[in-house]
Amino acid sequence: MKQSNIRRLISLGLLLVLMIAFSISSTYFLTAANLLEIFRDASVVGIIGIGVTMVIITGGIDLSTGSIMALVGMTIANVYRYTLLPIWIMILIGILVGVLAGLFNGFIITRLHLPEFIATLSTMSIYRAITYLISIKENGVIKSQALKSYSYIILGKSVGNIYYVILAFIILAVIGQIILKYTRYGTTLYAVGSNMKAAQLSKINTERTRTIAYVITGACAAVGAVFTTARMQSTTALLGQGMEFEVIAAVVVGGCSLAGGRGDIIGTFIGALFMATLDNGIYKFQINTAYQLIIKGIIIICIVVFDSWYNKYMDATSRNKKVKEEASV
Amino acid sequence: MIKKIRWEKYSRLFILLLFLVVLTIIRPNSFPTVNNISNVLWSISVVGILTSGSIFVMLLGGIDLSVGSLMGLSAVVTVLTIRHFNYSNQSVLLGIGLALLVGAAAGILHGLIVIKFQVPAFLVTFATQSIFLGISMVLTNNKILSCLEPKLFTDIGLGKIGMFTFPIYFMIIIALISYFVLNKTVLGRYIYAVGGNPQAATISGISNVKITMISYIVSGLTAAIGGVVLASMTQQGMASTGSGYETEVITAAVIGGVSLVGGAGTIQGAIVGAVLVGLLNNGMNLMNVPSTQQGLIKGMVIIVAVAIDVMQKYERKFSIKNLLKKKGEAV
Amino acid sequence: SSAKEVNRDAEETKTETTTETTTTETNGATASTKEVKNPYVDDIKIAYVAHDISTPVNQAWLEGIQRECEYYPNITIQSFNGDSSAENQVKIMSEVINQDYDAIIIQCSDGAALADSVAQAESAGIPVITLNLDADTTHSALVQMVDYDAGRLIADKIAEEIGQEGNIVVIQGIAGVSRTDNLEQGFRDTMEKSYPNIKIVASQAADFEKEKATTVMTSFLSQFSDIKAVFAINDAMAEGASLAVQNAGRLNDMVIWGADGEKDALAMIEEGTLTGTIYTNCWDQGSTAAKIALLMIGSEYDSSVLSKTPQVIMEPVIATKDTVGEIAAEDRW
Amino acid sequence: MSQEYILEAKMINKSFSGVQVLKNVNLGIKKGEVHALMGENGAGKSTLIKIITGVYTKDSGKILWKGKEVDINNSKDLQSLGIACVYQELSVIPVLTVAQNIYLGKEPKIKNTGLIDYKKMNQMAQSLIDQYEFPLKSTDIVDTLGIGLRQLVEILKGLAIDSELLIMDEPTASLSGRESAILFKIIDSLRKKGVSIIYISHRLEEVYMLSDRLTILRDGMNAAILEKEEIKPVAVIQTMIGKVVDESAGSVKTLTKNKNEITLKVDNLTRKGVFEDISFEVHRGEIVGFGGLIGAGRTEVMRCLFGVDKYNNGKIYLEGKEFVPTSTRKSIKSGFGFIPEDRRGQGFIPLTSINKNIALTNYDIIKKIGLAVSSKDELEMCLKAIKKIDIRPNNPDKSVGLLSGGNQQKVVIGKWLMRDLKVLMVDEPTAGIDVGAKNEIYNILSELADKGVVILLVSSDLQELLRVSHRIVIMRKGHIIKEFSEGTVTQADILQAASGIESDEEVAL
Ligand SMILES: Nc1ncnc2c1ncn2[C@@H]1O[C@H](COP(=O)(O)OP(=O)(O)OP(=O)(O)O)[C@@H](O)[C@H]1O
Ligand SMILES: Nc1ncnc2c1ncn2[C@@H]1O[C@H](COP(=O)(O)OP(=O)(O)OP(=O)(O)O)[C@@H](O)[C@H]1O
Ligand SMILES: [Mg+2]
Ligand SMILES: [Mg+2]
Repeated sequence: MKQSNIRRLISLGLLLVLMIAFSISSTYFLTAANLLEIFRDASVVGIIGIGVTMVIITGGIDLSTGSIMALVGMTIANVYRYTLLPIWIMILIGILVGVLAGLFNGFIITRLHLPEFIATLSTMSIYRAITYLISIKENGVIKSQALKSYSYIILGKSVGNIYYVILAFIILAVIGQIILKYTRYGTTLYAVGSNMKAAQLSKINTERTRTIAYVITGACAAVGAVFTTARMQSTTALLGQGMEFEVIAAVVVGGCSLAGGRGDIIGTFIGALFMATLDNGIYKFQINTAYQLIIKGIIIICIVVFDSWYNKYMDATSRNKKVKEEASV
Repeated sequence: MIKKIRWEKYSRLFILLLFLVVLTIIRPNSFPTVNNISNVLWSISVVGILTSGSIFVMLLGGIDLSVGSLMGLSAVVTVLTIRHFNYSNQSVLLGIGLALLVGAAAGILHGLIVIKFQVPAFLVTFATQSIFLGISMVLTNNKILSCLEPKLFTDIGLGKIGMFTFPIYFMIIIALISYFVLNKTVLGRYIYAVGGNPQAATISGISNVKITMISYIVSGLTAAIGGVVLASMTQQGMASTGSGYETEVITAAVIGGVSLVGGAGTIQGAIVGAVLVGLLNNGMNLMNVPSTQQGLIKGMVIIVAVAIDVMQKYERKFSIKNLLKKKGEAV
Repeated sequence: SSAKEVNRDAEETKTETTTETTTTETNGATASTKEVKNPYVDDIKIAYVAHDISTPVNQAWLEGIQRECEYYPNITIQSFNGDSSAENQVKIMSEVINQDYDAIIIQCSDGAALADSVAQAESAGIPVITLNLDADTTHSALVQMVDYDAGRLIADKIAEEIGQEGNIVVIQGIAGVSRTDNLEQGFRDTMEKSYPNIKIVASQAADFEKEKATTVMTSFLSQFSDIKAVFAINDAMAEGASLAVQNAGRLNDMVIWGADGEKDALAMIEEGTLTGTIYTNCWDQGSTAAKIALLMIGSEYDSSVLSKTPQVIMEPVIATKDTVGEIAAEDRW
Repeated sequence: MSQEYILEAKMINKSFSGVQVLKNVNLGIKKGEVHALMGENGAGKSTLIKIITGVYTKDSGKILWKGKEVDINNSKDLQSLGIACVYQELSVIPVLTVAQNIYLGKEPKIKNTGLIDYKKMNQMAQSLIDQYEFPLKSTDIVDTLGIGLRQLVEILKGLAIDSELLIMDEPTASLSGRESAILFKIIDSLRKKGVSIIYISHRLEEVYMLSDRLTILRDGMNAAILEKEEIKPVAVIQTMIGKVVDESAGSVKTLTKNKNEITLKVDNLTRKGVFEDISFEVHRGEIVGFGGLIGAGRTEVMRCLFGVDKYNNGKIYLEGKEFVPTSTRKSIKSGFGFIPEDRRGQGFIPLTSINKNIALTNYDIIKKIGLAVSSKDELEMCLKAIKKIDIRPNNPDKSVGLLSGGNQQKVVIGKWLMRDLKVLMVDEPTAGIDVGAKNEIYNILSELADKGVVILLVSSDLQELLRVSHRIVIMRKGHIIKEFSEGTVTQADILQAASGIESDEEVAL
């Protein structure tokens, strides 16, 4: 327990170092407005990351989150355009679509036994294609669809200085962390990801555990879609493209192991903030995009190398200490 | 019993055959023509080349997301060299040599970080993906560099022997080499061993470091070759050449039965996977499926094909009831 | 959606005057909260937000902007990459506004999505000049190539070349990108209305990529023996289609058209491997945008007085073997 | 009749990949009895257990619980019936704590919330641990525990449920004598409380000591069902494997000095925090046993000698010359071999065939044609190994992951027998292996020793240690604390030394 706390502090420390470096290089970095902006950018990735964290803890992966976002966005646009339903029902329908998409992912993975990667890669194109199918067309051409309902776009705004999406992110992250650490379901997630066979022998319904993780991810992607479209006040069939990899990267940077069994929401929270900070800070260097890409890549590598070196070091020392304790008994 | 083993081993080939038959029946005039088949093969040749190398990394349970942008970089390097030396034949060879160097260097970098620092391959290659893209953009100043000369260069991607273009032969040759290495040599045995159980491999006297390094270098080299071929096919070098190829490679391999956890999968399977995807794309084009809906069909077909394949492995009859049964006993 | 409609109308009314480059005048400046800067003395930062920086058009614009500002020592141009995503652009816009840039030049990936950001920038006193793709809100200026009308022009040209009858195919980009969608729409509408004997037998997407276009075109060729023309929605894909046609040895009886007019395509037209494209001087377009930006930075102008976004339409040139020579080497981007 | 049985399995059939592994098997468990289940490796014991507990689905047959037919296809029913099971493959979850593992799926909750009451759970787990005096802490992460301690956690999982039937599949396979003794006491007290126990073990003396009745499986069929008074060691072994094996050897041993030249000399080997100042010499053809309790550091010493882990200090001499094990490859080339204790984790490549597993260490001696490995040579080697140590099934293409535990171990041993060795280190070589195979392994070890190979045998099985070793070294908490090299030695002597209880007369060596 203690050790993982220290590790957390170190990750936070790294984030801080990055921030300090950026604030030295630009006067615009360390302003309240900019920090809020970073938080806002981290929020959608982070919200989806909450679900993806659970999936990755089970040893799975979800590549369809970006497409689920598009599908949900377009569903909401259709509901908005063709019905007079109140906003909250629109949003509920959107989340339902996300849940169904997650359920389908879970179904083909746990019932048809498809490898997670290929399953969600397939649904990634399926959901995107369905989005195209239900896209609102004008003169046969797919158009971006405005979502200008006042009470909807308010979601993209802020209360006081804090954007709603940040609030949602914090609340969902807290709930996610509690589910993960303090409920039976959370424990089974780790069990399934750490040793699937053992989990089966321990009478865990591994299929259900995994399916639920995908459903949660679908719901999270839907929430992400709601906030994104509210901010943009529109949606397109291209919404969320590439989002899946951004989310996975944030989750993995946050300490989740793609092999399963390791990681938590706090890590993802830091990971999302880290990636957003990186993007934001890089923009402030007055250099062209090409160099920005290079620097970003190098920073990611440095950080993960440091993190992994540090983990190894911690493992070694804690083990030595433990053995000494035992020996001195 | 014998029958069963056969079916399990060749189920992918059966699916492939099924595809061929169905397409021939639906499009008797346009599908089974030499031209069309050669087109299908041409279009998958680069994926085939890449898969032949990336499979080394996948067999170790790693993943190489950077192949796409590495292709871009090697395409750019080749074309820049050729242009710099006024399109001479020697410059083509020099350019290819440099591209291969770049590929190998990238492989060394990946291998080092993955094995020495134990950083997940996903993250390392995710980061280098953007580094390579950035370098290509700097090198090209973000321009398309066209390169229509010399013939030695353009022939790589567009030249023909008989009915088929060169890239098809490259794919076959590289896949064969890969097959040979993986199935006939000690190195191949070691790769499967390290992928299947790294600790046991260590105790058996295998250096995980060496094997990992070699695998990433191979992956880098095939990406470089793929980049050169693609540059020649399109007669140009640009930073975004090859973007998106990483997912195609992974798709082909996974459909072909390569496990992303490592230790399982064959190059034959992966190539069949690539051909399946190529045929699927071709079939949809021939049937004029609108592009926005191709994803739907492609996704569905992949799900069904892989599901049938998985069924085979667990030796279940294909029925709804069996579909819904739990996996439990599968190894 | 209604905003889009309005735009379409605006574009259509413009078509009559396409031949001359027009700058709609800004209705006399009123009080402004923003300080006026002199490009020769003051530090000025201009943000260029590309749709996707790795496309030739986006790159040429950047170069055009840089050329225009070269002579002023105190101007920094910072380019940002939207990476083909409206979400990214929205993020970048907040970023740029926070950093107090003096002007923003942007190609909006999605006009509706960026409307709010653009409005925010304008209200913060940062003039926004859009390139090609408009934002659904009134802003300082729009500098655009023709798209819908370019499609119409190409349709007319192709019809003329194939004798107003026969089968043709279209190679599309990624659906949902408005410029190419409009191009295709213009093309299809014209074909449908004016040339009943021409049939678009197939259309398929090749994602703006040369190599994919080769594959798509090859499968068209093996599927239809009587295709007379192919229209690829951008030049890269036209080049790919041309490769396929050359491979099949049917260059002589096939008409191949692209759009944009990048350097390689023009060379191919001269060579005879491509029939035509519609050329816009993107360098000029970038410079124009920069000029407007500087004008606004240097004046006490306020966009809140505008009722409609002023537009500048770049003159298109139909480039075919006959006319391509008129495009000077130094104008080829 | 069936009233007296608490559990009955009738006419159970099961096949994998078309191979029938259970044929009309019957098993009846009475209330309050310890029922042993025996059979060679691969006889189908674990499979039968997994069918009873609903992990596998049976092809045909019936399972009766208190006379009523039950369908335990749904593995959740198990708990409500009151059956608990300790599986042969450890089913502990490495990333969770001991307490989380014990109460997995039945965590106590804070009232009126869905949240786990960690405080209560840890207390419950700790009191369970204390009750049985296991050397564990409820908050330990299982990942940091050695294999033996994990086995204890697995057993605790079974004990945490108030069950009427407790199934244990080779619970003592990786336990030391002391832990085993605790377990036997637990079993005794459970029996007294009326709990029925199915007990699977390859250690015959345990079975004789514990069991009330005994079912023997052979090749997937019932070979015999014996009542307590019918359980006669020699007869049991004969029924199991069809030939006579002497199991009684190994409670006392007279050690003799080896006068050959020294092959291996270890000088003050130290790995900080793990072991210190380990020094010993081994003569040509000598088998040295390493005894000690779980966590004594024996495995670590072997790993360092073999070059898997690094040591901080000390020197190793092989045939008089200093030897620095920089890599496992170098060690193997110099004539070392190593059979690890964690078979599944470190011993073999599960998805790969028997053929390639056996060849894995031996490519330096397998012929090559150009770059290609001669698959004929490879196969020949494999067939030789299969024959020599009787690996079953004898199909070289079968994945090792699909073999039964005993046969997996044979594959692990097999690859070392195919090359010339100077030193072979074996760590718990017979954990979970049937008597027949055990004997074969012992014979192989002595044969090797006769040929001059030095063998370092780490074992927690005292009988085995006494039976095989020429000399015995005892480790405790990272130090060598005693060496038995001459005279007679008994199990009790070893146990005493290992637990650190020194009797005055044994100080001098
Ligand atoms: N999941 C499986 N798939 C295929 N074959 C299996 C599977 N599990 C067990 N077998 C085979 O079934 C047979 C019986 O195995 P089982 O594990 O029941 O033996 P066992 O009596 O427990 O042996 P041991 O004492 O070595 O543990 C073996 O031949 C084994 O190879
Ligand atoms: N993964 C680990 N984490 C922490 N401590 C460990 C780990 N593995 C071993 N140890 C400690 O190292 C010491 C030596 O363990 P080792 O496994 O070598 O003992 P051993 O005598 O071989 O025991 P066994 O009979 O279980 O094989 C012990 O104190 C043990 O607790
Ligand atoms: Mg067993
Ligand atoms: Mg040990």
